Amino acid sequence: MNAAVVVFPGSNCDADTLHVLSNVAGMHARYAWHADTALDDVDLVVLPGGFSHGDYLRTGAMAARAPVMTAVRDHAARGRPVLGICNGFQILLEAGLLPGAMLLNDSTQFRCEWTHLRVESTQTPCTSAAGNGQVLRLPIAHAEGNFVIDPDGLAQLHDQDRVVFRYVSPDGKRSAVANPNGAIDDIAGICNAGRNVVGMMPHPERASEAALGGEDGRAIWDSLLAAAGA
Amino acid sequence: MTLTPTHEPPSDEVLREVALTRDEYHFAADLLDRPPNPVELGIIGGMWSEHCGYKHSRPLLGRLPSEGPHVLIGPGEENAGAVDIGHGLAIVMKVESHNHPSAVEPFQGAATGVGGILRDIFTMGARPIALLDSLRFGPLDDRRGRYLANGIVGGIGWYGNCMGVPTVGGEVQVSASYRGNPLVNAMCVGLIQHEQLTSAAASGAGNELILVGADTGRDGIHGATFASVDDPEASHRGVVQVGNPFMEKLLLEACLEVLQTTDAILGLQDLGATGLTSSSVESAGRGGTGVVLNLEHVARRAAGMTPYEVMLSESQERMLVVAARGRAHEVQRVFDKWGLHSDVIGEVTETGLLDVRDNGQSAATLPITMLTDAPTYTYPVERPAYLDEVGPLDLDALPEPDDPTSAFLQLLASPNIASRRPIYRQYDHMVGANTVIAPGGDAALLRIKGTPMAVALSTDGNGRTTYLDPFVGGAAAIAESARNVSCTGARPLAFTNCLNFGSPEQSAAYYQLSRAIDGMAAAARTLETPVISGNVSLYNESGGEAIWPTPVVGMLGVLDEAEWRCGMGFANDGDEIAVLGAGRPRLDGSEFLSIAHDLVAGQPEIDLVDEIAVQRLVRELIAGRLLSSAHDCSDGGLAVALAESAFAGGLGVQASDLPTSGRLDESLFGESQSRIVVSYPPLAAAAVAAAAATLSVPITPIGLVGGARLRIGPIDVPLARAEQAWSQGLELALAGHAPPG
Amino acid sequence: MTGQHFRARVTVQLNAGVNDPQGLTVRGSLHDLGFAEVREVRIGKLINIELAAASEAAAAERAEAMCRQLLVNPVIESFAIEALEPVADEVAQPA
Amino acid sequence: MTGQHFRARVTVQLNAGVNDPQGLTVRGSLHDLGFAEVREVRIGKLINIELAAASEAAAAERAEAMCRQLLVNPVIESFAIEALEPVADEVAQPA
Ligand SMILES: Nc1ncnc2c1ncn2[C@@H]1O[C@H](COP(=O)(O)OP(=O)(O)O)[C@@H](O)[C@H]1O
Ligand SMILES: [Mg+2]
Repeated sequence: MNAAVVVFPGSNCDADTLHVLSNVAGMHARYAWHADTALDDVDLVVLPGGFSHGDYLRTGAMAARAPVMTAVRDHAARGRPVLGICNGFQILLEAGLLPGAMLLNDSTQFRCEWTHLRVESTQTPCTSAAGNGQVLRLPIAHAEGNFVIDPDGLAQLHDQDRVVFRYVSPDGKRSAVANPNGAIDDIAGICNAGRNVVGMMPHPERASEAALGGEDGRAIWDSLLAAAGA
Repeated sequence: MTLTPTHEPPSDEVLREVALTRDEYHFAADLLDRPPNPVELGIIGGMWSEHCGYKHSRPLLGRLPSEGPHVLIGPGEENAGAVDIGHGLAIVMKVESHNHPSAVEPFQGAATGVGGILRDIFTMGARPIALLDSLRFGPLDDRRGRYLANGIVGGIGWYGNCMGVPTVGGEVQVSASYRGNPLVNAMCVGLIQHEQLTSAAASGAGNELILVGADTGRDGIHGATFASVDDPEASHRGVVQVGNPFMEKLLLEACLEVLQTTDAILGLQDLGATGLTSSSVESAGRGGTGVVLNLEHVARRAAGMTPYEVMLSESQERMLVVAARGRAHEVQRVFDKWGLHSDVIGEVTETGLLDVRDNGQSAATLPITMLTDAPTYTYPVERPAYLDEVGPLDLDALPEPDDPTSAFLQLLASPNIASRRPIYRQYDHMVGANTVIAPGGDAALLRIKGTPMAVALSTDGNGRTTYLDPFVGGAAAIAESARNVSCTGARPLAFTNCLNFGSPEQSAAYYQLSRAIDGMAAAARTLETPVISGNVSLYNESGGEAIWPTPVVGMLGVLDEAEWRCGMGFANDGDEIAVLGAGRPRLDGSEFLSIAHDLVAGQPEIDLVDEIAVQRLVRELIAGRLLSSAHDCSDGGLAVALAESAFAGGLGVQASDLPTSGRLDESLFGESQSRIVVSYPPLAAAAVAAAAATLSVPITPIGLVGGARLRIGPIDVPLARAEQAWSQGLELALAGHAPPG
Repeated sequence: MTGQHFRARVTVQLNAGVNDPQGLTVRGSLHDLGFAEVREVRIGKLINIELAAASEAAAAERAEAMCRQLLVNPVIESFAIEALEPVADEVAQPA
Repeated sequence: MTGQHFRARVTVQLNAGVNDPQGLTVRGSLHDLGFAEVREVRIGKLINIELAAASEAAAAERAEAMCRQLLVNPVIESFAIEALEPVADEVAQPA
């Protein structure tokens, strides 16, 4: 499977993501520059974490208007998978490829810590090989992961089974303390109506090797590989 | 050449502004054989400030051992030191202070401190892989103390997080001594292949000087001199620096990309204190050359800036690049790709002069050597009288705690012992995908991708200990940082340091500085860990009183097989727990004495022979895969060390029959250097004991891992209750709430 | 550069009903400081833009386009161009 | 609760000469998006505070005290209380 990791000025999880896609998931991964306009050669596009333009103005706002996003849109329109992680998720929101917006964490602080997520939908290329309701232990690292969406939008996410991940406690139950940022409805990840564009705040690339404290992130890569094989 | 001679000697006020004494002014005029003009005066003042010229500390720093088989670049040679870690790789590291700016604008002051130390690392061509921050705050029950602490932590997190460099360690101590003068020491660690190490020397006449990054504004003019006078707020005139980590990230990537894709860069130097002045002077000094600067080519952020302001501006996120003659455009092409503005602003010459011109007019002409060799000062080292007052500790006058469990809970919740998580969870400590042991452990451990190795990093330094005995404090800073590194299994290799002291012109502070360096030197020799870089911050005073003398040591260790690593958390029910080391716990200078009795007194001790033995033992045990956990026993003594291992592992402790000789509070909460708490499966007990015997290290079995309670001598409390006190102590203090219980 | 320069003052506010974590935190801090009378705090942005344009109307149109294309996220925010005034053309700014 | 409620509108701006990385970055993005006519962007804060006070003068005094004690660091910022108006006392806010 061929993958591209998009590098915006200020991306900082690009190398980690490329490392995991290549060396852990065994994909053929390359970088794509934010000024690039062609992504035709790849099956998967990943928008990695970071501070794409210093997170000035609004996180992801300026990156969402970069030239490469036209190619990302085309890629998505063809039904191919796009995964936005952390800042990548924020960019997808700003680009309108996913609904909703991000606010500052309710703590008003950056948070880097392990969280637990429940897989709420396996009907996406990023979760197809996971179990429904499976609990994944993945870290977050963000200041703006407080997802908001208007009531109609939220209802639509529910009705269409588009909430992909929710923050839960280690035993898989929802609770206020398990939600690290105040996101509405404990939402940690969603997908588009076509189900091929997925955004998530936690970092699966940081939890794909035992030496770094966990391997639950592999569920995402395994799913992407399985979906591509299918 | 039209130098306007200033026949009138400058007023006291002008001299104060440039932080020169009248004697220094005359000395400079004699060297020049003419009076310096105002621009030159500013340049001389900057270069001769403590911050750039080390005029009080240079003669003392030479006592630190700086040679060793692994040292590639030692102190004073480049922007940071470098150590060989094998596999053709080197670690580049340095620590630097940003104390005074952080007292004025905590968020931006701390943020720009991180920005500065990052540039010191990537000027070497190395990719930064880790940051550490060593912090000292005034009391948190004071509103301003909290404002400074929260602002500083926020600023450090913001800059490092945005850069994508993980902040993997550091320390925080709170004491009244730092009220009004917090300490912010930031350390950066970079990784590079030997052959890619880049110099900051400006060599080869005709080579071009490129200034890249942010436009130059009136930021932080006199930052260097302002760090060298006693009253930072009153003397601060320039505009406070505001950092731009996003631009720094672009600079980092662009500089590394040029270095990797062309050989057109001959030297790379960041602009730190005194900006263009020190960066051009130091580069020329290293190259044994001169430089011409044409200031009209310097891009400005503000209109109407004078040559004086352009030369001394401390605008952040700027670098000076020496490009091979005629090849500047190759370098600038990469900067353009990253959206960075750059200009050719001058060239290297053979004159040995700093030749500053503005639109063709000469603005300053000064010999480089005069600027790099600041006059130095030495003073008699006289033992201050206060030491005789604080030294003796009359234990008989102190009642033992009636209720050891509540004394213990109070200690766990105190800001100097409580969990640091409220701070480090604001730092991205995982980005880079190398963090094997995250903040919270004894030392951070980072794997080195492509090798089986890992590096361990720790910063340590105890102001209270150093105040009570500067020599012991200096030695303990080295010993403890090395011990933390050893507790992961890694072998300490070399250190960097930042010396935070009061005014060297005060005899007590000068004594502290001199003796602390002696202590550091003694420990570094014994442990065979040379110094490779460092920084000095003097004139740290608060309310007219010097801060506690605070040497901060950043230690690097190497673990050949990352898989051998040992953590601090208890791992298995039923493991045996023992204390390694000869150190006898004493209340002298302990956290307990300060919390329970509000006393800063006593005579701390260290035995370097014991120290080296206990560290060697723990590393051998770890390499032999015998241990389940290892944890340095430090602030709060044995009871706290046991609790920390218990929290980290989520397992209780049964050490009801603690061996005691003498006072109970001493054996529970007494502190001593050179002790390590370890746990191991019962099957390993004989091997552990045998190894200890071989190295003549005393080993004291004290109990077992297990259960859901902490039972330590008379202390008996549910693990969860103790953990709550510990995990909320600092969080509540930072939020302005009283500790629980 | 042809034409005049204008200074546009744009305010951006979170829409009513959108949670403002920073405002809530500031309110909490104000209460801690003894400002018990504070009922609500909401924090927005003030964006001052200096731009060249042929006329005031043209400047207003461009400033509005900037808001729509970049400065404002209509999902959570709304904006107002509060003032637009010509500026004397002093020393040129660096590019 | 005695007295009336007021809404104070406070603007906080970086002092002249203080670097504004956010403004510079936004200017760069506007240029990239084709708004070449933008000469300068500076970004500040807009803080809306609703508070109880006996009179308008008292409210202004308190708002100013909040700025001095918490909302503004005079080393890099300055503030203005731009408007202060009574508000109809609707539904009480949660404490
Ligand atoms: N306490 C110290 N121990 C060892 N070396 C030091 C110490 N303080 C400064 N140095 C060395 O002196 C040199 C000059 O330091 P410094 O002026 O801080 O560098 P910079 O020019 O980057 O600010 C550096 O190489 C530094 O490593
Ligand atoms: Mg330097």
